[in-house]
Amino acid sequence: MIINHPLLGPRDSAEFVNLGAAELMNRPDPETATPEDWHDYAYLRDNPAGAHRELWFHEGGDRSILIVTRDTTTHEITAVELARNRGQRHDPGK
Amino acid sequence: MTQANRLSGGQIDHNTALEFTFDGKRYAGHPGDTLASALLANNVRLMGRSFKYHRPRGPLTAGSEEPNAIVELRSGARQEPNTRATTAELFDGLSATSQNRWPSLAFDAMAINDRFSNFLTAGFYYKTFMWPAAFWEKIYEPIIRKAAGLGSLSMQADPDEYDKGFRHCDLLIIGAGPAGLSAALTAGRAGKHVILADEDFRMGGRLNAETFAVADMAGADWATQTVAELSALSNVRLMPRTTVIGAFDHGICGAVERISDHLVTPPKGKPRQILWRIYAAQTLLCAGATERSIAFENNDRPGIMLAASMRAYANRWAATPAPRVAIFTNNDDGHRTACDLHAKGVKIAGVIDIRPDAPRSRDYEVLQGAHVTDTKGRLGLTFVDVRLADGTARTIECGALGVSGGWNPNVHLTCHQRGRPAWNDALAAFAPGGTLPPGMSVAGAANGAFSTHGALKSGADAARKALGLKGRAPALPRAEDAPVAQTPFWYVEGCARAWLDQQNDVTVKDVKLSYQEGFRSVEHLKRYTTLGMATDQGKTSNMGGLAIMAELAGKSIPEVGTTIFRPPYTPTSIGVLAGRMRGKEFHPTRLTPSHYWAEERGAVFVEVGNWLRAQWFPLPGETHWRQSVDREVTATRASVGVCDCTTLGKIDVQGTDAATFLNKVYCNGFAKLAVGKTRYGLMLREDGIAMDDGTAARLAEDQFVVTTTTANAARAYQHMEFVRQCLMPDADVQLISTTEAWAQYAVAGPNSRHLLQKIVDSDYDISNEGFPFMACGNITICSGLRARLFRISFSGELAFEIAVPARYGDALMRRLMAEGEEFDVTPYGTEALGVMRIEKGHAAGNELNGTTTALNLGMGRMVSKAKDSIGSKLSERPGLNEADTLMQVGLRPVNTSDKITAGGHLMRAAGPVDAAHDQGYVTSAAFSPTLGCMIGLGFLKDGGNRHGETLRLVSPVTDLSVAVEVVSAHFVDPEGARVRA
Amino acid sequence: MRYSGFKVIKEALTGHKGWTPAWRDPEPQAHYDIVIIGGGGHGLATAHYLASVYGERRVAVIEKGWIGGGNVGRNTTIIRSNYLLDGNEPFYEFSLKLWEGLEQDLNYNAMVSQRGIMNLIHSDAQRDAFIRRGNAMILNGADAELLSEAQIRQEYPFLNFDDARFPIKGGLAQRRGGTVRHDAVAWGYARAADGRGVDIIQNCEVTGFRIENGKCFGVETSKGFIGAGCVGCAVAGNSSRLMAKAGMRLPIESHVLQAFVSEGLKPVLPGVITFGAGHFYVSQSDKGGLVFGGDIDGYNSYAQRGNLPVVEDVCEGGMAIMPMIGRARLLRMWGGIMDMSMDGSPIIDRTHIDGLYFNGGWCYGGFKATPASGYAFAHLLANDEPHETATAYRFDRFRTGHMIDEKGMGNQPNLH
Amino acid sequence: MHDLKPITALGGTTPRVDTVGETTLAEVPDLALASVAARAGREQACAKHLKALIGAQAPSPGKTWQTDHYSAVWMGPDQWMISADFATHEDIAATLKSQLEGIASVTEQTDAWACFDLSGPRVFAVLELLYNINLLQFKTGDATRTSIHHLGCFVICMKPDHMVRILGPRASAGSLHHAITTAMTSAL
Repeated sequence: MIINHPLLGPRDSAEFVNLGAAELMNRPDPETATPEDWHDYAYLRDNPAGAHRELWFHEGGDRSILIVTRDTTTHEITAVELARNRGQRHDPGK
Repeated sequence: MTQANRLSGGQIDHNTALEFTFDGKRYAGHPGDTLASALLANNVRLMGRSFKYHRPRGPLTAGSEEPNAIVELRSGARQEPNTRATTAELFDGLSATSQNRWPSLAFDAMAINDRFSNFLTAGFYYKTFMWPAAFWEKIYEPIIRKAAGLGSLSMQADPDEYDKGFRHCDLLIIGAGPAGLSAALTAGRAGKHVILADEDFRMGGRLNAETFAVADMAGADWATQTVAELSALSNVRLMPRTTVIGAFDHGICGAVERISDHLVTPPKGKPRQILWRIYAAQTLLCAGATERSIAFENNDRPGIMLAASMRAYANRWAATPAPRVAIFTNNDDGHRTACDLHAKGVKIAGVIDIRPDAPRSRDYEVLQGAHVTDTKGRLGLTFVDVRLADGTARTIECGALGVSGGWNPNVHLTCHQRGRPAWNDALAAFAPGGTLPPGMSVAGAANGAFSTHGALKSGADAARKALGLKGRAPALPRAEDAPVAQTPFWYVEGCARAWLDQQNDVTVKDVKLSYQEGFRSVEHLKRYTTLGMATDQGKTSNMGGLAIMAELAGKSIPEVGTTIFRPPYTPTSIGVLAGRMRGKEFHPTRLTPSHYWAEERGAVFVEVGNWLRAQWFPLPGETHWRQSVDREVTATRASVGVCDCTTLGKIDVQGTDAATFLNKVYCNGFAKLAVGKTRYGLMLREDGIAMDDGTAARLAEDQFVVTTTTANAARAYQHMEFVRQCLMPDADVQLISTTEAWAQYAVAGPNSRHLLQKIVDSDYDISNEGFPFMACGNITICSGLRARLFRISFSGELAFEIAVPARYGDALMRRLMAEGEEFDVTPYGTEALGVMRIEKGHAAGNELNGTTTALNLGMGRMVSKAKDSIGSKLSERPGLNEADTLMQVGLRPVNTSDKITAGGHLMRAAGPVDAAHDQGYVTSAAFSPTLGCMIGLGFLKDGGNRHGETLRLVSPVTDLSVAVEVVSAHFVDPEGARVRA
Repeated sequence: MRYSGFKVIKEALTGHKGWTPAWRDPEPQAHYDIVIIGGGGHGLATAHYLASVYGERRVAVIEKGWIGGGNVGRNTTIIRSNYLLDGNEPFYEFSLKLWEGLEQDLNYNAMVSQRGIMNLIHSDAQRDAFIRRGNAMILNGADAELLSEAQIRQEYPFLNFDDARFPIKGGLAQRRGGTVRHDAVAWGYARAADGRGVDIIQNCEVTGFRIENGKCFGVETSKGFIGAGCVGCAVAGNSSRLMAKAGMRLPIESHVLQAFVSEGLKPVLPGVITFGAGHFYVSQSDKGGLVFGGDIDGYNSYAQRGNLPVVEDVCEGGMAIMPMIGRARLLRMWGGIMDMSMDGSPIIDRTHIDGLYFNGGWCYGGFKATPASGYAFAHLLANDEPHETATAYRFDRFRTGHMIDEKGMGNQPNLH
Repeated sequence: MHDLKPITALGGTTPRVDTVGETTLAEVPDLALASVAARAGREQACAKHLKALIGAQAPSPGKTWQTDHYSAVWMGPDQWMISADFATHEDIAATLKSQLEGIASVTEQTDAWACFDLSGPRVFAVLELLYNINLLQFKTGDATRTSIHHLGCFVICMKPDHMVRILGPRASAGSLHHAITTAMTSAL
């Protein structure tokens, strides 16, 4: 597969490591989350047959983590963005 | 050495003779021949045996779809089973052997199966061989296995080398027949980057096999001229002998180029084959079409072949399978074969055409409305039985029969992304469907454009369309444009033992039985009868089977469906798919900075991930590894030892939020760690399980050097990047690996400070007061070399780790050895390191096994409740905190001479020994020279409260059962006085 | 009809006129006691054991395509019970015992061939782990044998001993492991279940569940509503898609696993071999093809096909450990959809909806589990209680922290 | 001045040179390297300081540039690898650190890498056997980070088809060297 890196252009997916569903970016708020929230976050997945947002780590390249929207039935990629532009906005001081 | 069936002309060099052997017998051929064409020219029709019935077989085709004429090519370690004689390019000295026969090709004892074929019908083996139960594996299966299979492996390592590479282009054209050449000209002249790949060693496709004129010259000459023009274009890359094996996602094709298969051996340093990953913006499939057969009784004898293949042998290779041939056809194409062979002087015994209105010929007899009903000839065709239009029978004497049932477009690559071909009524065949792989288009016969003009035009048009070329289409060379007229005709009425899949011996009768037993979907038919599962992947057989199933079900062929084709297009050597990644080069090797020095010292090395580490350093006279390891441990604990620990992952963590970041990734706290101090850190996965451990040294307010274990370095770094980029994107923290930048050595033992004081520059105080336990800092050594010093200990001794830029690592090790002579300094390897860490009770990879928690490791209280860290919440789940949860303990044998085995299970001293009564297991074990017996670390249920208890350690798989005592995991210096000395 | 050698001979002599379809092709009835969704190995095995062991008579298996068209028809045919953890090993050993009696039970020769499985060891840490595993197997009543490098050399002289990047240091063998003719498993179970009255309904796709007040009353299908006392789902890679129709999110991701077969070769491999330092395992079929595979591709997919990097990775492993296969040719490759669970172990459990039961999360190891999975699921459907060997395969184990994580990879399905 | 003798990444006291036909692979040990990563919120300041310090605009993604004393390669978002002659700039990290205090995180990378220069006619014929980049568009000033035989490397185009610089992990210098020389023999 070829992932169109927002900064580097088309790169072979072999340079990347798949880190799983982009849902993993939505880590529960440790202040308010219930055990059920943590369970759902860590263990339940939408696993759609169709558009799937997932994380690809450019380990063999610039080490960016990308959010790739890819159809799991055709493997067609429709969107790629940098994760850190979309990551969780936690107050790092907390 | 006479080539009795050699004709004149063709694209072979009649003036040069190549010698080769088949089954030990010597023959001659010419450059340009394939093994099959040369054998046919030498009047050899029998080239193989079928899989199940061991029926004698000759070539059915002249190409890569060949199911019958497959041989073992070459000998010794280069023996290459199942090689198609029809594509093997002849070279001087080629040797080939027939396969799947015993004792010889002409007399094969296993042909007895053919006599019992009525018992060996489709799926018979599912219904029998069940009694008595034990007999299947002991009696029946060994016999079946022995009989099965085709060619043999040499059982030796493949001596040849393979390469892999990458190429990019605007347009990849697959197939260099008229459509492909026309497309390449169009795109090449437009200046586009074109790759033209063809599986044949001679480009031109069917133009080489036909007598049609193109642009008023012989088609083959036009092809030669066109190839010459293309090769002069710098933007066009011609890749003959290159099979595109698969069309993968996003326009990536796999292609195998045969570099040296037409040579006796590859030139030194050159590969046998190369796997190219071709990245094409557009792909144009011009793979042509495959002729299809007609099923009739005994249609598999040597000499019976597809009519267009017979024509290719005559026109391109100047060979005929026999001096006297007949044709069986349902379309005009069969007549072309008769014409061309007749023109070459081959006697045409008759053209049997099922059509009552078949065209007549002045040159030979045409039997209109006639059918072949049976054939004769044990090892080669002798007679053909024909039922004439009026129902009377006639026997025709001939040595070969060309069969033409029409053509199937080669749609294979269009299916590789699970697209399905669509039935085309006009062609009476499957043609590329609507769901092509993105970026792929199809032209020429592969798309149903069967005439030469049609192929030339569709190739040019498709190239223009794919590349978005504007302007007027250039004129095409003049060529024949015969209309397509294919009437479906699959089998001759009344036949039973009529072969559909020739290699796997699937007959019309088998398909009928499959239907009768309810195996009616295409997938069931294929799996039950093995139709289409042979090495031709059904190229010559699927359509016939489908047609018969459709007829039985009273459905149309497209209603029954089609099996889709999977990669590879033709069978592909496993060697080329691996490339250079084999032997010692399977994975890259990482060498430590002291590697060359250790080699000089005679160290024994061990693979740790991709690293090679010194395992121990044997001294003269030491005959057993234990002697070396015990000595290294003892000497280190007595004075000082040095170990290369560069392999630990080192990550530079900087930024104003560096401490906050570490607070998140480690379960214990780092915010308050003082500059100049180091702290042990335990990293959890989000699910609360320990992932990795190491140390973080605070070199500045905003800089830490974090170490990871050798094994987990990549994953820990990846995890930290995930936290940084996905969970804390606003934090000011930067990460970079420095693992290889620094040579890092552990200097351990009571004299370690004394040794280091000899090299550390005097500006730096490394006394216990000036540089206490867990201190760290930047220093200089040996008069000014920048270095880092950490006072950390894995061995339990007074110890330091010292790091210098990697290029000085070799010199530093030599300096430490020289300066350490007065202390009898000892280099130690990973074994001694392991012994000392077990003696000290430090967890390592065997304990951090991906299922253990901080609590299991005895570090439950380290998981800070005062802050949020990765894994802290899910580590609170009840299943991970049960009262009798596994806790790390030390183990020593009650009888000190007894052995302790890692992987042994712990049972109560008395009571049953089984899984239900399992108390835990041993993770690590070693002989402790310090204690004089074996010791172990393990996980024991409620282990924290069971010190002093005697247990039984059992390891049935190594035949061990001993009594062990549960003790503290800290065998040596439990108070930690030494590390603080 | 009973199959036997005698019957084969009789039919051969009388023109094969007496063979009848291996299973019927019935139209669905309005209501069944138990409806099983999924005509793969697990679904068909469930039906067989429901009928033969639990005496259930009104059972249907509904399949959206043709039976046996999913993973049971596209795997590498290996059976074994060499598991480490308590939650798994008794179950897989039960499965292996069922395999050992399968042919007699089904009157169908699925060619269960216990030619052994050998896991190669390449490091001391790996040896420690395999000793622990071998002991767990023996303590659970299975067989295991630790082999030295010398023993491996003797049994497998063609492996790469002398030019290896990761030298072979031994192996853990399970002699009772082996291979089975995979398609025949589906057909054998189907024929046996059909013989006991189970309706196997092909080309019937489930479009929804009828759920009222927290209870499932049946399924909507392309052939209309089919009522059911209870519904069991066994659809492997399609689990998430199907259960979403009941409003459930699962601890499962669907991934592609590729498998490969070479051209037919004369016998060279005695049993199954797994390379412990690369992604490669291989056996040889009765037809002579080398059947091999490796790692999953690593990304979510329902496409039933993979890509070149993993093909290459697998072949690199093959050449590293067995360099004689360089000149053998890969004939065919294919991909299946793996229901990768969050700890690498399966789920056989009730759902929160009354009357709706789930069987899935088999990762790439479902084939060997087929008999026990069917048996345990049948037990659950018939008794509403888990089978004694499958008590750990609960949905709530992730909530309570009782994961069964053989590889120790955590909640990242593509690493299991 | 300390007296510890360095060795090259391939373990020699002098850099190794291999020649196949007219193409040469030369080990380059005299390179000082440091990574510069902008602190959060200081990206523009970092780029500005870098420009002042080194005399050119910080390269954009996939690019490299060279001035008289320094060259820079884009490594990742707001991160660059700066290199200079080892003999005169062994202290490159310290120098950069002192001048980018609070603006960027600087890390010494000198000995994290092994460097090779591959030069001669038809260099791209060698490269296409080693790593995956569209060589049709690989121009002077392009720098790509990718894998060569499972090793993460930088490949820098000095002159298309004639000269490239390859930086790979130092500990695997031997494996990388073997891969390149094998490809040279195969392709040339």
